[in-house]
Amino acid sequence: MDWQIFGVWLAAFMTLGIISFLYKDNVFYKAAEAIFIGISAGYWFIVFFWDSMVGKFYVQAIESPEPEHHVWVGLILGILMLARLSNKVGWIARWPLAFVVGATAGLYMMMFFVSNAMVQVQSTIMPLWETGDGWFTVFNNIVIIIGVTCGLVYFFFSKKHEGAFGVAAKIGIWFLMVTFGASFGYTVMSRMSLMLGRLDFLFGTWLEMIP
Amino acid sequence: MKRLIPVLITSIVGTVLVFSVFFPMAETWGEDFSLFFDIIAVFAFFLGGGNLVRVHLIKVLNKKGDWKFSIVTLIAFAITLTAGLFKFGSVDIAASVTAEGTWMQTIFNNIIAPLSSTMYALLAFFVASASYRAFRAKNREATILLIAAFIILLGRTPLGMFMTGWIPEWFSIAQIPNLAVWIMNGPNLAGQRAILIGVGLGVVAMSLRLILGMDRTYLGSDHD
Amino acid sequence: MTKQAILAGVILVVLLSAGAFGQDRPEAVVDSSNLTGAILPAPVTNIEAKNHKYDDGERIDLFWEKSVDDPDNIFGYKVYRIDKDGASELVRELLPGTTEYFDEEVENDVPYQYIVAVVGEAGEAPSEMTPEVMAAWEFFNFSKLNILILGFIVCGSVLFFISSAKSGKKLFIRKIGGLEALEEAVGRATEMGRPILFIPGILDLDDVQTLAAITILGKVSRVIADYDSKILMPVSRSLVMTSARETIKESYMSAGRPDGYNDNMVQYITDEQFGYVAAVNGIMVREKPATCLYLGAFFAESLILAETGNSIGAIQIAGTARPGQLPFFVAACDYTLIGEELFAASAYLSGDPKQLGSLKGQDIGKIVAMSAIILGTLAMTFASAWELGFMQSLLDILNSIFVTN
Amino acid sequence: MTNIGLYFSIGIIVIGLLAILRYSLKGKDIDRRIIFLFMFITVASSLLFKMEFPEKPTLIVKKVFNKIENLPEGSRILISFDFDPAMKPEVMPMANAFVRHCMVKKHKLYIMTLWATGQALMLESIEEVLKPEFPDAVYGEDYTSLGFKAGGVGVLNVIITDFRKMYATDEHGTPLDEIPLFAEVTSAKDMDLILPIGGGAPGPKEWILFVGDPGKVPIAPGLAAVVAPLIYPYYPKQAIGLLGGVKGAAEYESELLRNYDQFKDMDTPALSMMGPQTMAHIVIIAFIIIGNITYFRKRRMNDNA
Repeated sequence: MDWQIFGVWLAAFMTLGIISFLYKDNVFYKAAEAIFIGISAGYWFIVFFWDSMVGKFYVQAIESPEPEHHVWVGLILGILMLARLSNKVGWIARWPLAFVVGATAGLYMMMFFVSNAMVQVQSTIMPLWETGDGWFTVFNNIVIIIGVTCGLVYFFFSKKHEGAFGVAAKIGIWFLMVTFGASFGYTVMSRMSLMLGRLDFLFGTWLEMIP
Repeated sequence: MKRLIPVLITSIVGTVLVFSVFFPMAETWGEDFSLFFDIIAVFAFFLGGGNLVRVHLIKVLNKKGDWKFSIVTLIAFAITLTAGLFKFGSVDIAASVTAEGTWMQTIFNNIIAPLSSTMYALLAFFVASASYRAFRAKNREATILLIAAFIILLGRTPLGMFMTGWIPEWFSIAQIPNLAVWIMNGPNLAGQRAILIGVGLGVVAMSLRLILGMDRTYLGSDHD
Repeated sequence: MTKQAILAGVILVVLLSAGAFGQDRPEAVVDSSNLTGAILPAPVTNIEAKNHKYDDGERIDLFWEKSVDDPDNIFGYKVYRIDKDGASELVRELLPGTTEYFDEEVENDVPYQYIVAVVGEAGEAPSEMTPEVMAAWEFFNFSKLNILILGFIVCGSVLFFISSAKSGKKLFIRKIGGLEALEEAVGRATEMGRPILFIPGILDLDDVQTLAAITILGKVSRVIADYDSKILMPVSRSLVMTSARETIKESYMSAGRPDGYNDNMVQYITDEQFGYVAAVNGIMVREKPATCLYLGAFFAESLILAETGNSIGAIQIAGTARPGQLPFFVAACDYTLIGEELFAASAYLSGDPKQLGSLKGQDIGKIVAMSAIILGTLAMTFASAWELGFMQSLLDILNSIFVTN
Repeated sequence: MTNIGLYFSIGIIVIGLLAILRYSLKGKDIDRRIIFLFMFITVASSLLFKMEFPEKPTLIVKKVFNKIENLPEGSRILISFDFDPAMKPEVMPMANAFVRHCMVKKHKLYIMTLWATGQALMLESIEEVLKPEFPDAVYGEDYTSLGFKAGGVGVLNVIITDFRKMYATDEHGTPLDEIPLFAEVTSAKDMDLILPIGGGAPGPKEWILFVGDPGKVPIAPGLAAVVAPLIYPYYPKQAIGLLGGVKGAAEYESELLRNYDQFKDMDTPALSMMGPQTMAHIVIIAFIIIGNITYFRKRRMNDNA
């Protein structure tokens, strides 16, 4: 038997198994799901293992002519993770957890502050009107300024949304709604092309119905 | 004690990394953390993968529910692990585990890839059912959501031009496809920015609470 | 695979050829042998070598003004580095039109000099040799001073309101719909005797949204423990599994029901995004949870999960900071925590005045952002429309505060 | 044959939607599986029976078309293929449409790429579109190709002042001085229009910043959909118009079909990709309308009750 053809049939059955979930949960879906979980869990572990343990740890800390000793810290923290396997010393596994949480919080605190807050504020500062601009550009600039400020007002936690402040918050939520509606509508097309890809595989590659 | 040390670790590591961006000699510490993290994650998988095997073994042993499918999962897991650890099909042992011709690559191309792209493609159906249900003019907010989505959807089809093509050139912004472009670049941009700025500030406050140890349920309790 | 191979090949070829050029004639610092009788191109002017500021002493920046013969009569530029023993080395050949080069192959605190030669048909026309320059090591990155100051303002106001809350000052915090509904949703699941599904996103513990999800889990699992209902938490990362177990266990302990907890509440599925989604979908239609919570980092799966959850009639509360996925949650879920609200949720749910104080601190950050935007826009408009000097200086100040690079 | 299938499936979809509409007038929600079925039939039938719709171009695309249309015969136009096979389905249709349009208007075409992976795609366009469809076009006199040159922005920085500094020869090794098309061309500033096609770096953005702006050359980029929103801000000052994603390409193809009879048999990959997507959009729009009808009927019935 030709393995190429076997591969196509296998892929076709997997595809149909997943699609059948749209009707209801069934044996084919369960089978596809079971295979998917088993294989992908193994796959990613293998990839991470070779990549991190061999590609990064072994190469940098042991094989390299100028070994990087600090990589061992990672290994030690990793081994501490395994303490969870025992009930007695399980609490030691909290150390690597605490390390990860602290590092993530510390690292991303400044990163988000700069790339989200500061960069966005800076790029919103723009002239409302410049020589040569049409009325529409001016209008658009005003819309953006109002949208950003009112959007921020909506997120205020410590002030009641009432009076003028309430109106601004209301406008803010409207802007958010436009954002959500527009992004939803915009992505529909790319979602369709995904399905086209699968149908193209089923009708074209598998059933050979498309010339 | 069991709790104090982890809280201290979080605070110290967090504080150090917050300030690391300001000191040239410490600028690469963030990358070091990613490296450590990758190694920790591999060890953590022994717990995760172990949990996976345990859960399905128990199902099989107790013949509970869909236990037959658990056998499938276990076998699939075992085969992939073996094929990957011993690099089945690999010509050169030093080559990548997913290199051309390996079992891992075949598994990926013929099983994982079609399965995940089909799962992804289900979105086409869910986008339709969600639009049917969610885009209803229930109140003012929902109506705005509906109108924005509707204009963008129309703008992406010939229908939009068909309906508003008669609008004269000097006011062509009111033609639906052009209006759709504007919504994406005007109000949509403003909304996105407001969200991003908020997120930036939210992360700062949350990180501070974690580093100060105000929020520490994730570290478990003193009791055991 | 092939793409990467091609890319790797291209990089290899480029590197090899660069290497080959580099070793061409290392001694040819001043190669002005005028064989063809053609005239040497004009040398570059105003050459300047500077220590790159605020790094770990790893880089020297070189600037010059291009030759007047550029680009008509030259082939390009060659950069030579001369070390303290007088030995020169060709470090790079550059295309015509280039006016700068950043040398990153230097050692810390060693003096170097540079020559940039213009290469023409008749040979090379060297520039003057630059004065000695060293790649110096700096302790503090002053170009980020503004970030530090702004950071201090925001963090400072968070800390200020935390401490003022500690002293017993009453704070108003507005209601957040999705969080108000949380307890009711848990109660409903208990009444119906069905489980509560908690999905902490698909990223690992090194993502802030996952951290937010785990902190919220701390509060939610406490309510669940109090109500004695059942939680289902399939996760796609092993580290998240471990930390979620610690969190839930702690909640059951502090609710006084340590026996109510078991490890099977949290289950690792697979790291593969859609494999995980396939499994969660299966769990949803088989276990029929009454309440689904999706809090954390979500990608394309947001709508797949939310629509499946909807089809089983669950109450759904979602929250993410990813603007791309918010629309789907807003459309398909009952309540959605938008961006900042996700990070505020755990403080809000804790009801602890100190933590609530931190939310008020965040608001100060928003005031700063809003005033900067409004002031900056006005300043820029006036500055460009009427050329008002003081507006321009105000703008410069704002720019220097918010500059990031 | 295919037409029968097409009409048949459109008939089923329309009748089905009307039936659902009638049902929804009673104020009842339909099962979501019916929506799934409709989506499946719609997309599958428009894929199987090659459904295509004429597109009326948006202003931003029309401006590009008009520019090429109104340039005097023999104008110099440069097309840069700055993309890889992953982006190909989205942007290759644009490249081919541009090539056709330029050739039919008898403009002089200069083809190049900044991406190593773009070389093969550039050749594909020449071999499969330009040569077979315009057999009279002479290499060197009507079109020429510079091939790939590494250096990205560096290349752009040089050709803005002199092509010959960067390219001693064309792709086939002929010195530029022996190519009639380059007889009066020194730099990119001598181009009448530049059409960079791509979605990464170096790509359209770099062309705008390093060639279009300093050289005052009109630029009209063709872009992958994901990057289009990032380039929109350059319109209309720095880019005279642009094509975004499959939709932009389809609008352009459709404009070619409308204006030139000779193209009526050309393959239109963007239009045929748009067919199923357009149908899907229309069905979704129909369901949104039906959903709202159901909602208002239900509310009225509740008010009456």
